[in-house]
Amino acid sequence: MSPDLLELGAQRIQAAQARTQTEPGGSGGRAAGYAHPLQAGMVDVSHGRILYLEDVTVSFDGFRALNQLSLDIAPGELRCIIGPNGAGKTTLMDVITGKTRPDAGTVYFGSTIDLLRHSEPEIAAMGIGRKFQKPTVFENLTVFENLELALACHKGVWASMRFKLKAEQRDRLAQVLHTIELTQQCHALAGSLSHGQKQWLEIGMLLMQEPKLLLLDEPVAGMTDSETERTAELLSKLKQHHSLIVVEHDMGFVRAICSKVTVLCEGALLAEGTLDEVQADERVIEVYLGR
Amino acid sequence: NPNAPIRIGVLHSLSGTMAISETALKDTVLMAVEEINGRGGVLGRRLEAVVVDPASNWPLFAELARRLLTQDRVAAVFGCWTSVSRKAVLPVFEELNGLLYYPVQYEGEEMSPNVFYTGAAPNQQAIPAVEYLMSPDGGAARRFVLLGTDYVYPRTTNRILRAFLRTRGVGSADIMEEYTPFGHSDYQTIIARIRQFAGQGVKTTVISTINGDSNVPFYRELGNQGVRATDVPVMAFSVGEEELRGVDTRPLVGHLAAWNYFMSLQNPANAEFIRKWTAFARARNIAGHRERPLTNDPMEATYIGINMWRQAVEQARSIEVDRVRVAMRGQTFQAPSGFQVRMDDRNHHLHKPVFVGEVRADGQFNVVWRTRATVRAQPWSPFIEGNDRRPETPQRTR
Amino acid sequence: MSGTPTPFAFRKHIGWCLLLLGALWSAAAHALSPEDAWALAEGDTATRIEALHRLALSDSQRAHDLIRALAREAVQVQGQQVLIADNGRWIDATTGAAVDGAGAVAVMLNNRLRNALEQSLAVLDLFDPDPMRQQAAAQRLRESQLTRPDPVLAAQIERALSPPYGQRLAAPARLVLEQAQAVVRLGSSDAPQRLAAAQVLAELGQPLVRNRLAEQLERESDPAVQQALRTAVAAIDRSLALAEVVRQVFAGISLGSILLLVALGLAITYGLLGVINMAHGELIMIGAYATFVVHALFQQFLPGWFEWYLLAALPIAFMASALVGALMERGVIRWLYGRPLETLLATWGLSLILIQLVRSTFGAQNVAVVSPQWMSGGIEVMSGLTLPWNRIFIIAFAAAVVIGVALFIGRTRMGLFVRGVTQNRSMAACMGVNTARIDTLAFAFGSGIAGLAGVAVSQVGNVAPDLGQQYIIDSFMVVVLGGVGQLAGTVYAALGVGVVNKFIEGWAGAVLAKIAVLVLIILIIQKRPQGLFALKGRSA
Amino acid sequence: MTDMPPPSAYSPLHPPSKPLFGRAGWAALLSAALLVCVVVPVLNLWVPSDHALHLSDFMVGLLGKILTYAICALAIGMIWGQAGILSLGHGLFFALGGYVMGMHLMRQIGADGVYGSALPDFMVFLGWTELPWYWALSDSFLATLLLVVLVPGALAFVFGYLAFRSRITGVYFSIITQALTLAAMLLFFRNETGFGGNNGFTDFRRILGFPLATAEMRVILFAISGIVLLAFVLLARWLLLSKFGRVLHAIRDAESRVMFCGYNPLPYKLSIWVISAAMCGVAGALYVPQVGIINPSEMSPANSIEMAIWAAVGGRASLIGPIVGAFVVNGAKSVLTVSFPEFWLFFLGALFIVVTLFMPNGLAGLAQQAWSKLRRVRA
Amino acid sequence: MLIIEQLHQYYSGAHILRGVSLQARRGEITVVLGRNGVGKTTLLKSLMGLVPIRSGRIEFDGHSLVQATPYQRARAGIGYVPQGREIFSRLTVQENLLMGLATKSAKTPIPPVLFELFPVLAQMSGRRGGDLSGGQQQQLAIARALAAAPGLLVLDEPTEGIQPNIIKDIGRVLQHLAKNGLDGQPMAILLVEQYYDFAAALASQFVVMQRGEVVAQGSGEEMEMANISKLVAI
Ligand SMILES: Nc1ncnc2c1ncn2[C@@H]1O[C@H](COP(=O)(O)OP(=O)(O)OP(=O)(O)O)[C@@H](O)[C@H]1O
Ligand SMILES: Nc1ncnc2c1ncn2[C@@H]1O[C@H](COP(=O)(O)OP(=O)(O)OP(=O)(O)O)[C@@H](O)[C@H]1O
Ligand SMILES: CC(C)C[C@H](N)C(=O)O
Ligand SMILES: [Mg+2]
Ligand SMILES: [Mg+2]
Repeated sequence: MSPDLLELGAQRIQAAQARTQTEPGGSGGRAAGYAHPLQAGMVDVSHGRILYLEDVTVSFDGFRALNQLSLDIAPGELRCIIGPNGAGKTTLMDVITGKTRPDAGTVYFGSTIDLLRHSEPEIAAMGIGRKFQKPTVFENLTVFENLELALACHKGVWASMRFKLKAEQRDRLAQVLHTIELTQQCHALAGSLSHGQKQWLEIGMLLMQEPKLLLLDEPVAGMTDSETERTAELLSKLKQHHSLIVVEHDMGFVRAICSKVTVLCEGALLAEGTLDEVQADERVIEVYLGR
Repeated sequence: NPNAPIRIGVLHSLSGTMAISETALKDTVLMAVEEINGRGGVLGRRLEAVVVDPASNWPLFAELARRLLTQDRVAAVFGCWTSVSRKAVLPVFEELNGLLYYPVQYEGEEMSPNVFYTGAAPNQQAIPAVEYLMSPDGGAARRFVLLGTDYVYPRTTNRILRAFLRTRGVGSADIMEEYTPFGHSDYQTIIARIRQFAGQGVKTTVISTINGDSNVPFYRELGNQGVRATDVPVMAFSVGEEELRGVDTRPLVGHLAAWNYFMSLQNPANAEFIRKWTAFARARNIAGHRERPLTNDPMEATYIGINMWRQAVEQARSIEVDRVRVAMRGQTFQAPSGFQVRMDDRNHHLHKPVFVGEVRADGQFNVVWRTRATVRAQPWSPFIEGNDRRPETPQRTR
Repeated sequence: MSGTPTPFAFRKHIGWCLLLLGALWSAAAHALSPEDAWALAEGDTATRIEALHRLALSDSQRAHDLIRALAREAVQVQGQQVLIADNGRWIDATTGAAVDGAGAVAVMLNNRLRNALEQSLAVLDLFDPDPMRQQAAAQRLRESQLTRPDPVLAAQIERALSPPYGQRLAAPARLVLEQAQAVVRLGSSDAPQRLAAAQVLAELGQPLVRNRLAEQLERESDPAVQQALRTAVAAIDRSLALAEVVRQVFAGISLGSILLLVALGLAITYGLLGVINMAHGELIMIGAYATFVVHALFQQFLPGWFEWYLLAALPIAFMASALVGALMERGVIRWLYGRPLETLLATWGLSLILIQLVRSTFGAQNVAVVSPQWMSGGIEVMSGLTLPWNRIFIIAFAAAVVIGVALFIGRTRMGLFVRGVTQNRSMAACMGVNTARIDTLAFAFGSGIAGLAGVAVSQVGNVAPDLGQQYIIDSFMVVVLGGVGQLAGTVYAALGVGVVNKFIEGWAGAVLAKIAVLVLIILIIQKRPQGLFALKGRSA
Repeated sequence: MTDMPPPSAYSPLHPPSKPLFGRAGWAALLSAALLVCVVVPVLNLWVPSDHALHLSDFMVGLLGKILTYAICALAIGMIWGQAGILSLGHGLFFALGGYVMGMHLMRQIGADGVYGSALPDFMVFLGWTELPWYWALSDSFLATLLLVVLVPGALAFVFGYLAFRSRITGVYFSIITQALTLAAMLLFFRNETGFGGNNGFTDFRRILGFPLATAEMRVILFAISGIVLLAFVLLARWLLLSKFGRVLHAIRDAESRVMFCGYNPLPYKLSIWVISAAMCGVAGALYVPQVGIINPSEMSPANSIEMAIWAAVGGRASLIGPIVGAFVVNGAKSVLTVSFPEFWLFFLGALFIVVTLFMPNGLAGLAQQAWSKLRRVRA
Repeated sequence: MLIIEQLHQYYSGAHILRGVSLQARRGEITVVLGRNGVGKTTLLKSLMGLVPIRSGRIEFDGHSLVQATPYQRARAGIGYVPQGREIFSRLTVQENLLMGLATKSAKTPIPPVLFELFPVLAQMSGRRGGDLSGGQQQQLAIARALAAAPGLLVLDEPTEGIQPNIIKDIGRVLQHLAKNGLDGQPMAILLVEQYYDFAAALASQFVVMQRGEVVAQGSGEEMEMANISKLVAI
């Protein structure tokens, strides 16, 4: 680990100490030291960060898709990321989910899990769900099976062999099907859905996964305005219990869901703030919004 | 039904890797059948050949052997080329008490009551050939490269040859043994090594037990690298007229092969044999042979086999295997090799002459050496330890 | 060709000179007794060799003619009469009179006689007016002096180099002959002579020479000579070691270039079009059979042009395979785009049919494809290292084909369409590309390349109906190792496999080398799951 | 997620999990079992040989052999059809199972061999005086039964682990399986390797003390093969109806997406791969005593390709398809090599082409189509 | 002018398009609206010949296209921007554009205006199409369809994933193209779009689809009045 990272850790520990001293709870009333019991596989968000990136750089044959990007997401936050085409938004998600390895930088999930040390399925199992820019569903499985697969449960081989859908799981499935309005097509093959329906199905799969952190890459692309509204509602509800990162180009949608917006440009942070602040920013208007 | 045709089985691969060699044997059987039928058949009954294609697949050999013996109830089977195919069908023939005529030279170490071996045993081919090479006429070789395809026939033959060479005072420093996989097609390295081994000032020869497809690339590379017969002659045991068909033999003139028959032999029996084959190939429009009919040793052995079987059946006045087997003993036949070959009284192998031939520019062989008389087969090579205790007659083992 | 005439060139010259001699012969003829001629033609080998030596040393031109005729296997006997056959005419060997030899039979030669004949011829040729023949003869003498020192020959060499004769030798032949003499002198009792011989021989980096020098080193007593011998041996060892490495690399590249040729068509039909083309081997086979047919036609109808049949075979083999490929595409594969694994099954079926078709037409056995003369022999690049011409041609041919394919795919509009269509067929159609035509064309092109490979392999291996089976696995291995759809990858993979194979074969034997290469391929794919030249980035 | 409408608002979902077999399925399974265990033995052993219904020994042997092929086809169908992994090297696992069994049978020959030695003939012949270590367990039948599964399984595990860990997929995987089997074949061809070289093992005489070359033994081996096949069908059906099967399908269609759902594809692929390899091993072990020979050409790439072709012809998407394919292709081969020895390749080749062109889902798919059409007509 | 009449299309039994009729005239932008899954993409694919139709008439500039293959339709002058971009992912940007010129003679250069419209393409011309970001790919897809200066441009949700200022540019460009085309000829534009405001701003004609049928149709000015946004939202 680099020295500044050590330093950073020390700062965070201090902050945590300060917090545990002021606010009781957390460790059940016990006076905790800087160590506090961590359940294996649980994300430690006690430091107020569910996702933390620092100085992440990704380059492709010399071209820097991400350039020393740093980012911080709090638990329960919904963050919108906007920025011109090619700014590196999708690449950022690739880095978080383990699909792309950065050339430099650190990526932490909570304050203890170094995501760069984990593989894609491990990261997914820890509770980071993702919706891709281009809808990807299992085309040869039915809608129902797609959702069932995404269902949060033990995902080992042996468990799968003996898996039986429990009643409450079935109810959840039904709920989600309703939410995404695919109850009708429940037993249709996902491959035969239209583009927008696939988008919805993918959101549904994400819901089934019950991730702690959701990454949504252009969730409303190809949806009608009313559907966009519905999605906005849905995300707003989700944000109370989950952390979300949403990438969108639809400003109406961003306005509907979001308090804090990050603007990326050429792989680096251009601006950050509320949508209004950002929309007023000359540079953002210049490169992104247009006049 | 006493007038129904007698069926015989033909078990040669017509497809797969072995088709190159075996197809001609099938046609040889068919030719002999036609000839025999033309003369009134056997015991007054016509012969009918049941041809099947085991497709170079050894389990399929076993399956089809069983089929021939049980479904088609053939009186005898003419077939197999590779030793492994013979090993595969052997249990079937022994179980069902069938009769197999095996027409190809092989490594010996076998003697089944249900097989008649009409090809050469090692002492009817390999040993005389090496003896020739060590003679002044053969170049008085003192150094040997034993080059073969990596499987049982070359390995066994080379084991026997090694032992034999030891008795002739050739030390193991003067023997190089080298194996290539089946279908090996790039002989650059090996031939370079042979040249190196031969370039030490001692007369060196190569004894090739390369088998199958590899021979063409091998000989071509020999020609390429200018390895000439006058410097380093190559003696082959499984290269005959048919195998040379695919090579430009001009650079190979003088390289050698040992067989019990060559197409170039001059004698009336052979002239007749070639004439018949030519006519048959033309009449049946056999691709390849209709333009350029060739005969070779296994074809001759096949021809001998079926004729001896006919004679034995007539002598036994029955097609019953046990009686034919007895009648086969001591059976003789005026073979295309020009000699009268005889089935041994005991060991189910033929007494055969041995020839050494040099490749000619036209792809035929110049016979440069021959045995004076036929040689009795030693299926249990005396150069292999413990073989002196082997029985002289086939034993029933199951 | 090269400074060193090949044995074949050497034989060709004999023919030439014989014509020349034929013109002179009536004047130069000396007596040759029928008994002597008979002794040379028939009888046991030892007596014939004796007669040969006798006749070679005689001054009789007739005797020399007979020896030359024997060497080219043109001597026949009729009754007790010895004849020389020449293009359907015969002359009596002793009288030179034309006779009718219709019933004559050829006399037999064996290797022992051939050896003796060659030596005698070498002595005769040493004073031939043609310097090339002189040199070849000198080389022959040097060789035989190295392999089997022979006092008779040694005396001949001494004599040839000494005054009246010496002047008649051309410089290169003289040099060689001096080397031969050095071999003899190495054993002389005179130390300075030995020293000089050692120095002369050090130049000649052959294993045989090395052995002679080493032998001499063992019994050498004179320290100066010892020293010279030691350096000579060391120098030869060095050059031999170098030659060995060069030879292995060359062998590797040449194996690699064959792999490359056979894989290249597949790199198109499979790499680009995505057809798991199990009949690829059969397309090669068709190319080889096309070569055979062209070869046979030339043999029959254009014997004068036979040497150039390969040039005609190239386009014809290309067209033949391309045509079969086009038919396959139109008839079967066309319906299977987007179902790559199904193509495996269908093309497997096609390959069975093609094999059987060829087997029924041409027979199951090998057919002979004779290489033209200019492809035989080799060039001596350093002492002890001769690179065969046919291998060199194949390497050059492979390079040419690769460049051609790369230009076609990478630089032409058609190539662009091929790549576009193979990546996204329906979009390419929406851009206005006639996809069906491009598909057929591309498949035919890949098949045609396979046909070209067939021309090449017909020059090194056997041509038989199942020829293709032998190459199909290697082809897939190479294409996949290089990275599917990566032409450069295919090239590197083929050459890499070839060279590695040959190096391992050098010390572990062919079987283990093959196994090692396979295991290596498996391991490399572990490291590079998309082949050596995997596309990086999102699109991969 | 809280604010969802209550579930009662919807019609309950039909549970998509199906029973292992429907009634018709069970009936078919039982009748198949009856066929192999009762009907065939009776027709072969007790119906007199001149009776029209008599089933000849030859047929029993042939069917028994094809049954073992069918097991292989099923195994290939499982990984190819269900998990999208095309193996062109399953012949290796088949041969390994065969070799394990072959070794045991070789040992069973005892001193009855040509050389009358306790060692197998080829060892005597190569001048070996004792069994190499890797023959150690070949004496025990029990160990042999275990090894038949373990040897191919273990090799498949190691190979599969490496390959799947490196995310080798698609044709890259197919080709390295082919490289593997080719390497193994070359290795086994070598006489030094100690498995009889080119000739392999043959000349078996008895199993568990009973002679092999009897009609009864043939029927018994046939019946065992049949039962094993049926058992494997059950196993496969169970596996593929579970969520495991659906995950496999998902991996087949979009492996990377599966990872983002939190599944690690490695153990999934690895387990189906090992199961399938072990199945092939068992098939090989059943095959060897029936055909009487095992040699390295079973490992030749062409053999493995052919196995894949059985599955494809029958229809790899279903479980029954590959089995049907094995029967049709091998049955056709058996008939054609005898009836049209010189032309059978034309027929076989044409069969493959016709199946691919006109029956995208193989013969089984065709049957299904016909069946559903029939039902539509009746309805 | 494009005329589609009574188009019926089935996906293995499912009736997707049920008698769709519409017209698109040169110089006009015809917008097709409708919710997800109503068959808009299917309509365009039928028009391009990518999916077989059961019955109906498709006519462009007086020629019937029903029997034509996709490439013949492209040669007849139809440019297509598919949903999901469908870039040739392993061809470079430049080569993608050259593919767009397939109907032209080999020497036709890539029209420079494309790079003016989408400057990012000039920057990335050597990069592989598949490596571009989603929005960049979308721009490339549009440029590719324009390269051959088609008489009819068919766009399936072209704004999807594109940054706002470029959307505005695209709007301007489409309007310009309808009037003047790339080569001065007016162009017919058929635009499928979910982004209502964008659609409304551009539409000269609109068509609303529901369950495979056309349920409303009219000129661009009528859109507000007809309360189309409600119709689409149901
Ligand atoms: N594998 C790659 N090779 C080369 N360049 C790449 C690669 N992956 C991404 N890029 C480049 O990196 C930049 C960032 O791409 P990214 O997909 O992250 O953009 P984005 O912000 O998601 O854009 P959009 O809004 O259009 O989806 C782009 O310019 C893209 O061309
Ligand atoms: N290949 C297919 N096979 C079967 N059904 C299909 C197929 N493609 C699309 N469909 C069905 O056809 C209907 C129309 O699909 P289409 O893609 O045309 O919708 P769309 O109007 O373009 O929707 P979106 O706005 O989401 O892109 C959908 O209900 C879809 O499920
Ligand atoms: C040498 C070969 C022609 C035959 C030999 N019996 C074999 O095993 O293959
Ligand atoms: Mg993006
Ligand atoms: Mg759509």
